[in-house]
Amino acid sequence: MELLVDIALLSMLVATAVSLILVRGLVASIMLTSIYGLLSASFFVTMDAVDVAFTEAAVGAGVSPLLLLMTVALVGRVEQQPRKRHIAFPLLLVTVTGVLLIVGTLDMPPFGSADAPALQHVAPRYLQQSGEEIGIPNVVTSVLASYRAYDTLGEVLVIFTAGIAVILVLMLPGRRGSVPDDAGRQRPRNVVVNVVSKILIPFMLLFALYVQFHGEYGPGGGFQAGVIFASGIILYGLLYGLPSVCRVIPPPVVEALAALGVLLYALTGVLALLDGRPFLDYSVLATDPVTAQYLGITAIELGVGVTVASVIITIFYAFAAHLSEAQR
Amino acid sequence: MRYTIAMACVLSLFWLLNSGHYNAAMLGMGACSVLLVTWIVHRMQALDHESTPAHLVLRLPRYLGWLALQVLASNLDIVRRVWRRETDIDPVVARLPLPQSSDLGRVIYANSINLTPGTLTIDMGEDYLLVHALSGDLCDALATDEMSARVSELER
Amino acid sequence: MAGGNLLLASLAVAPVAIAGILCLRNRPNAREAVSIGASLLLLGISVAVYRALQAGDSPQWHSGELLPGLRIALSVEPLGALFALVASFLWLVTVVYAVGYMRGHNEQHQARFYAFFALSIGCVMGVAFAANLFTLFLFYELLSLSTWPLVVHAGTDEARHGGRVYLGILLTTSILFFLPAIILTWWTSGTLAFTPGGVFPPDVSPLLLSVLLLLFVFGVGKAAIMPFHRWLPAAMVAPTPVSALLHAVAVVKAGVFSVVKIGVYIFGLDQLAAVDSRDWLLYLAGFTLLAASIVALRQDNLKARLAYSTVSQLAYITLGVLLAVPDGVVGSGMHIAMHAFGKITLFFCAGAILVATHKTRVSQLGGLGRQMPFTMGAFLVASLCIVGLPPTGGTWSKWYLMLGTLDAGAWPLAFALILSSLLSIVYLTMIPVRAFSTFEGDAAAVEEGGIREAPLACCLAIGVTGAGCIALFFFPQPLYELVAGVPLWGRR
Amino acid sequence: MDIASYFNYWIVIVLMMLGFYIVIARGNLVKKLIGLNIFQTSVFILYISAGKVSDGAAPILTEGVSVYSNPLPHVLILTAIVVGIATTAVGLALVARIHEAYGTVEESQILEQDNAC
Amino acid sequence: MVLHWLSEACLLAGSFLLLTGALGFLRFPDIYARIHACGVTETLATSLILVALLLKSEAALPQVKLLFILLFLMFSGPTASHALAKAAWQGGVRPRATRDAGERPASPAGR
Amino acid sequence: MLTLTVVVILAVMLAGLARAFFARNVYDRVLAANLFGTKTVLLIAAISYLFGSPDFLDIAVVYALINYISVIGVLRVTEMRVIAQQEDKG
Amino acid sequence: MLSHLPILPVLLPLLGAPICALLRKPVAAWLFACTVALLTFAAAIALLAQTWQQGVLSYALGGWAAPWGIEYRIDLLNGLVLTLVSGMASAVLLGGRASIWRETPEEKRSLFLVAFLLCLAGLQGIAATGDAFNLFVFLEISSLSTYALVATGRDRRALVAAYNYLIMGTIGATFILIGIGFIYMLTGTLNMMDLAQRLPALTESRTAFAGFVFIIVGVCLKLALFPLHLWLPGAYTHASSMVTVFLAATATKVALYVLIRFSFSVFRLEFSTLALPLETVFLTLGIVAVFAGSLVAIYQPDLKRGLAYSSVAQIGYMVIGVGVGTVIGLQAALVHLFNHALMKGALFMALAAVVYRVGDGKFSSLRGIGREMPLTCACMLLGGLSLIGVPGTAGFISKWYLVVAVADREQWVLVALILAGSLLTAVYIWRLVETVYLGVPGPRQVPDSPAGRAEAPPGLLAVSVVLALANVYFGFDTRLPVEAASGAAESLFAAGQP
Repeated sequence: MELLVDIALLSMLVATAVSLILVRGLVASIMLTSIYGLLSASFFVTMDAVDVAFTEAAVGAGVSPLLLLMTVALVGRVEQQPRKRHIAFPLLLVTVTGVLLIVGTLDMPPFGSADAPALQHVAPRYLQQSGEEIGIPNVVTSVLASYRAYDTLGEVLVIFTAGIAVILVLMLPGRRGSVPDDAGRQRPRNVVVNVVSKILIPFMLLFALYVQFHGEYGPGGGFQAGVIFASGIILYGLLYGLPSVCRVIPPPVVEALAALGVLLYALTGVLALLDGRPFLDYSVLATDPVTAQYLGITAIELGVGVTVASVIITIFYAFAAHLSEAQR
Repeated sequence: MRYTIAMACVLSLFWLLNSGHYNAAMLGMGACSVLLVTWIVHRMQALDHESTPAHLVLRLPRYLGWLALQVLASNLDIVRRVWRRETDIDPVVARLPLPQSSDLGRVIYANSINLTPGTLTIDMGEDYLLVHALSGDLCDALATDEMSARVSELER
Repeated sequence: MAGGNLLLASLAVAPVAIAGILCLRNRPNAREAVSIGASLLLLGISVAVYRALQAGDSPQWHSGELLPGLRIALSVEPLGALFALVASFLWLVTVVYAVGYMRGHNEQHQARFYAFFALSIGCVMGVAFAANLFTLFLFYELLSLSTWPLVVHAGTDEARHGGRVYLGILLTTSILFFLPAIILTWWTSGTLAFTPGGVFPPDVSPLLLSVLLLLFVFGVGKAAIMPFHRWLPAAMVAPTPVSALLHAVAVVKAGVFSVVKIGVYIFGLDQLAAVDSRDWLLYLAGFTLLAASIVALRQDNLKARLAYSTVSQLAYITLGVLLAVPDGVVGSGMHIAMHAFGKITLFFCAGAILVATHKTRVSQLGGLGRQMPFTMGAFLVASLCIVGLPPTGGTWSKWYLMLGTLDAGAWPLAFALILSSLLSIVYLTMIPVRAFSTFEGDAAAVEEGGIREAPLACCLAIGVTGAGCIALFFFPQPLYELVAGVPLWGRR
Repeated sequence: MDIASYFNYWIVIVLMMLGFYIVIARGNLVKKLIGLNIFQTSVFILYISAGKVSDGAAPILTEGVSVYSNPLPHVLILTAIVVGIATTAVGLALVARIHEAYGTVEESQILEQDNAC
Repeated sequence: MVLHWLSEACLLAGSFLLLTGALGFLRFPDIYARIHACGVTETLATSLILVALLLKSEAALPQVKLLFILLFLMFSGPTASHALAKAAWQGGVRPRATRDAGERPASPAGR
Repeated sequence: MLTLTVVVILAVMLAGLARAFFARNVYDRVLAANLFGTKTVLLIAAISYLFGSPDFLDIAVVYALINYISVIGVLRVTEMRVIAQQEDKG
Repeated sequence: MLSHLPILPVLLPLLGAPICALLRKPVAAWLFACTVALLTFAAAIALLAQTWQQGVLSYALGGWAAPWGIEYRIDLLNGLVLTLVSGMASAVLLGGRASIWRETPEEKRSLFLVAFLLCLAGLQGIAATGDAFNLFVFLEISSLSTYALVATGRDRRALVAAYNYLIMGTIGATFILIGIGFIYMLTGTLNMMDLAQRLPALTESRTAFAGFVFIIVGVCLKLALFPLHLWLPGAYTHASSMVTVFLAATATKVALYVLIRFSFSVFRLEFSTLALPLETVFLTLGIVAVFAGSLVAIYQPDLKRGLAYSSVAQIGYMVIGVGVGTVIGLQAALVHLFNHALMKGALFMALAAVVYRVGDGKFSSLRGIGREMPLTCACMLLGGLSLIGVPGTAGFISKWYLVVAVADREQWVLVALILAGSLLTAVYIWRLVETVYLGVPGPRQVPDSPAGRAEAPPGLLAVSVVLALANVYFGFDTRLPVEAASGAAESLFAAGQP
């Protein structure tokens, strides 16, 4: 059964990708991308990668199509028919890459084998000892936030960088002049959607926080929480307009929060330095090692969540401001 | 204030039901989360009778029960239409009056129409609903105003 | 160590002078005073070094390692001392001349001119005192670069083009041939130090040595062996003092000096004699000296004619070394000095003519002897020196070169030398002769009035170098002693 | 060699090739980014496939379960997903500005405009 | 036991409805009609399947979560349909209606 | 029976995909994506029971939320600038 | 604090960036960024000194031992790269204020500095880490910030350049990711040392081969090795001046470091050469890069673009050094890595000063600028001479080692080609020199540039002079780069022996 689901999902992924090549409309492409995201997330679920599925759902099917759409709204949605495009070279390049990839798979451990080297060396320790060492059931979170916490710090920094980069490129409302105020324009009021969303948004936000704090026990964690939280805010922004959402959470505050999230993470690590232990060693936080791990993980996950949410909101602000400016 | 408390309560309930971990730390974080969300929602100026329709709680189940039956019935109808050899549809677009005064009532009405397969609100004006129905009789059924009346009653 | 400091001081003079010149760039008198002072100082240092060498002392200095086994090292050996003496003495003379010339000619950017002039001489000192090939290469390259601004001094398109050819050929040869040759040498022998008797171990493959010799001789583009001689005429776009000092003394002599040093201290005469490619190079040098003479014959532009003459004379020197016999080396060493005095005088004269009459072509010079008797007299003396006729110093160097060819048994080359000298009589000596004798067509030029010599400073310089040519005929002994020590140096 | 045991990987490879093709063959800047997205997502699928263990459970420690899938690829891919969205966001911001500056997001037209001046 | 069979029945019915919806989705002629077809699956089929799952699970927590999913979908599904229809309408897509708003007065309100 | 359900869901997804590809206008595609989203929610819920790990339901919740947000987002954005229709007709 | 030295060169900018983002006033942000960069530099120097004395330093992040946690492993090679990168960053920040202020609008300045610090943190992270995946993460940090920095250029083409860089860079990074995935699947570990121990057993594995190829191709994309260099000229040309200085001096260097690290440390050399005819590939591509880059550089009407192509060529030299596959070859590559940073730093810095005055870097605008800005142009000249490889400059030292390395393998044709390559360099540098010193100045567009002698602002000028003098200094006192490089090269080879 697993295999069947597997094959079905993979085939659909291929079909989606092929359609993406054939389709010319950008909105159509974006819809297909979002479908691709959903499909791959489902695939991740069947592969037991729940945390990844969680993230891919939020990102691949949520945020990234949204960003794409906002861009397309700016730039027009028709992809032009290429006049004379040489496809021979790309085809060659792709073929070479493909052949190399296939060569690469030839000596790979067979799919699903339990005695693959990857499962023999480093991973077993995570599975067997993280329970004692870290004390939380979700091994992915243990690895993410403790064994390889430094990678995750890098990840937070990546997303922070993206935020800074987007602001640098597009500028935020409030940085370039004042917040665009489109109160004067009559926007079509969409009663049904607005009212329903108003009811749903608090639950989304709270659910995001739930995901934030239950990452140790089940799928989820700071990153997923941040994305969902930001999505809730973005929904509000989409429905009520940029000025309203900027009133709720002013752009400078989001920007500062993004930095503070990173700092929260990094300073949690620096605490260990002060005690002479290696960076990101949580054992300074409490006398009992397991409690210390728990505290440390909670703290850094919070940092991740804050940064991710703020950066995504920031990016939304930047795009939305650009969009409303372009419309004028 | 009333709405704020109501919202906080609902959110707390949501947290407690979802969480499954009831130690002090978790509950503390839950409390913080609820407060934070409530505060943000407050800033959104979204705390009103629309977002926390506590006043409907008593009358709602009855309406929902009725609605469920409607949904079931119209579902069967659609199923029949779909599986016919020639898809048996005869779409119409119609304007229905919108007697409800509050936004909430209108929304409930509109969404009830949407929930019921075969009918779909396309647009909502000040005093009318633009409805698309798969066939004239479905539209006529709506036009009998039973649903509208029930929603208005709910609203009262 | 005191000697070492002396060597360092010889390098330091130039930067100090440059700093002074640049600081005083808006005050011509002070600026030129600094130039002259610096050249006096440098001459003093050279003499001091020479005295030290005479006294049996060998001053040395070296830096830390730049590359494994490679340092910047300075030392003195007879040839270097000779070269340093000649160069620093002629610098002094040239600076004096330049003062007159540049003022007389109203040249622009004089401060820049003097600064780079000083820099070039600094580099020449570095070349002269280099104790290893690496140091030599360093200063050799710097010399190319620091003379470029002098060559393109005029800033015209023509000057730029000349500059490009100049630098293009010099850089190409040095990077493509000289540098790999150095690296190869270092790679095979493990050292680059100038060692009496050569550095190569006896078991080096002959092919490698052949290739190396080719690379070295062609790589030292400044020695102007054909086909890499084009830069020399191209560089004649420079102001005359530049041509005089650099293309009679500093640059070209740095080239042949390098060839001599490489022949004597890298290969060693014995090993050099055994290298297969030497024969080819000998004949190439022979060809160059003949061909350049013939080309010179056909040049109407005075400076171009002098330039080709230089090409020809440089080939003499290269040839002398390649003969790989002591007499040849002595001839080469002496010719470095003799040719320097002779050629610089010729250039001075050409410059003087330019300043005084704005004439640049040989065909215009008929009858000029009346107008500029002193200049043309000096011209005659100097051309005799180049040709190698008494009573000038050139006689001796040509004599030893002839001896060398005979010693090496290279009859055809001896013949070539003689033929070339005869040719040079035609293309050089005929100029003053024509200037003094009055032909029909030239009479008009003469009418215009009496003696109109170049500025005093120019004449002074011409007088000094012209006198030098003659003096070297009568007192060649110190020079000979110095040069004769070259093949034997270090074996004591 | 068991074909079926590699089927998964080969499909993933096809996906990667398709994504890669879109990136390099398409001239629309937005479409390129979409292709990039597909390409990256396919790599994620490769990693996750490699971490799967037959009959394994999701790596959340549970009583009575002993076989888990490999958690490490999951961790890595979580990070990689973040990197992907970050890149997409920056890329889209650039596209927006490019449109502002050039009035088009077609590579060929941009090239024309650049060459014109 | 009863619960089990009940849940199986729900699943069967739900699956059937899903198929129906998909078929309608494919066969119906225009966007509005297709939204109706989706509506089928959205509401009843989803509810049926989720209820079936709810019946299958023993623990309380999953049940709560299923309930929440159901609730969310009940809220969001119709709203999304509506929003879509409205967007299509505003975008100028007109249904292939045989009777065009004839029953009720006034012309179809555009914008 | 659960298996059957999963198969059906997959089939429906395939239908959605086909529609998304062959659609003649943007809204059809949005509809397809929406359909896809809700089906994914069901699929994950079903799978989590099929594979016996009901913990995954959180993911389904997220899907339900995200799907709604993105559909609304899509519509708002398409609305924001009633983008020209050429793509549909062409 | 001494025991934490390995982490500090990364941690400082990493912490500094978010703090800098909180500072709203550009001047405050600049002061802060300078402080951070200088501290980083100091830490890197201290670290280098420590590795010199103690050999390899290992630092277990989070307290988790190596294969399970992430490890920082600093040897001479890392130390050298860390010092170089942080040193250049300090120089750019300290001296570049005027240029940044001129070329960046007021409201973007502090963000620019944040992005700069992030880029620094990313590059330092790449250079310090001992974990393959961690390398990928920091690679992305540096790349993303670089895209943004490039996009801040004033010209609209900067946007396109940044976009192209983004696409190519991401493809490269994704390739690296694929490669890391393959080798992870084979070995089960991500730690470089651990990988190095496990990979020799897998020489036969086609998966390891594919992983290796993917990593190398990905890194070469980042490295802009011909023919994967297409992003580089645009990015360097249109980015704002200080970004160009920093990128040219550091980014490709770090990529080269990664190349060396992977092909010598992670995959041992035997593996690398067995898997691919690396020697042939690198030598061929390197020499082609040298010629293609130089030839194109000669014909550029814009100096900045010309120098960008020159970077492509110089990367070719470094890759040749790597491709020779001997200790001395590697040493040559590393020495050139260090020296090239100095040369290009000096050249681009001086160019930035000129651009500050005349508005752009076109040759037509540079005519005769040597008289107006003698010091700046002298710096440019020194940098150029060093680039040519004139003796007495740092460039000569690297050329020397390179030729010796190639001569050691008795590949004489290659020797000739390498030297001919420097001639091409001489051509475009001399074009610059002629333009600057002999050209007749045309009318200037920049309104506030005073006529006559007008040197660049003191900061820019000072840094240019320092960098130019460094070119001369390291042409004579070669101990630092040469000894560090030889130590690093030897240890890389020693590690390669079974």
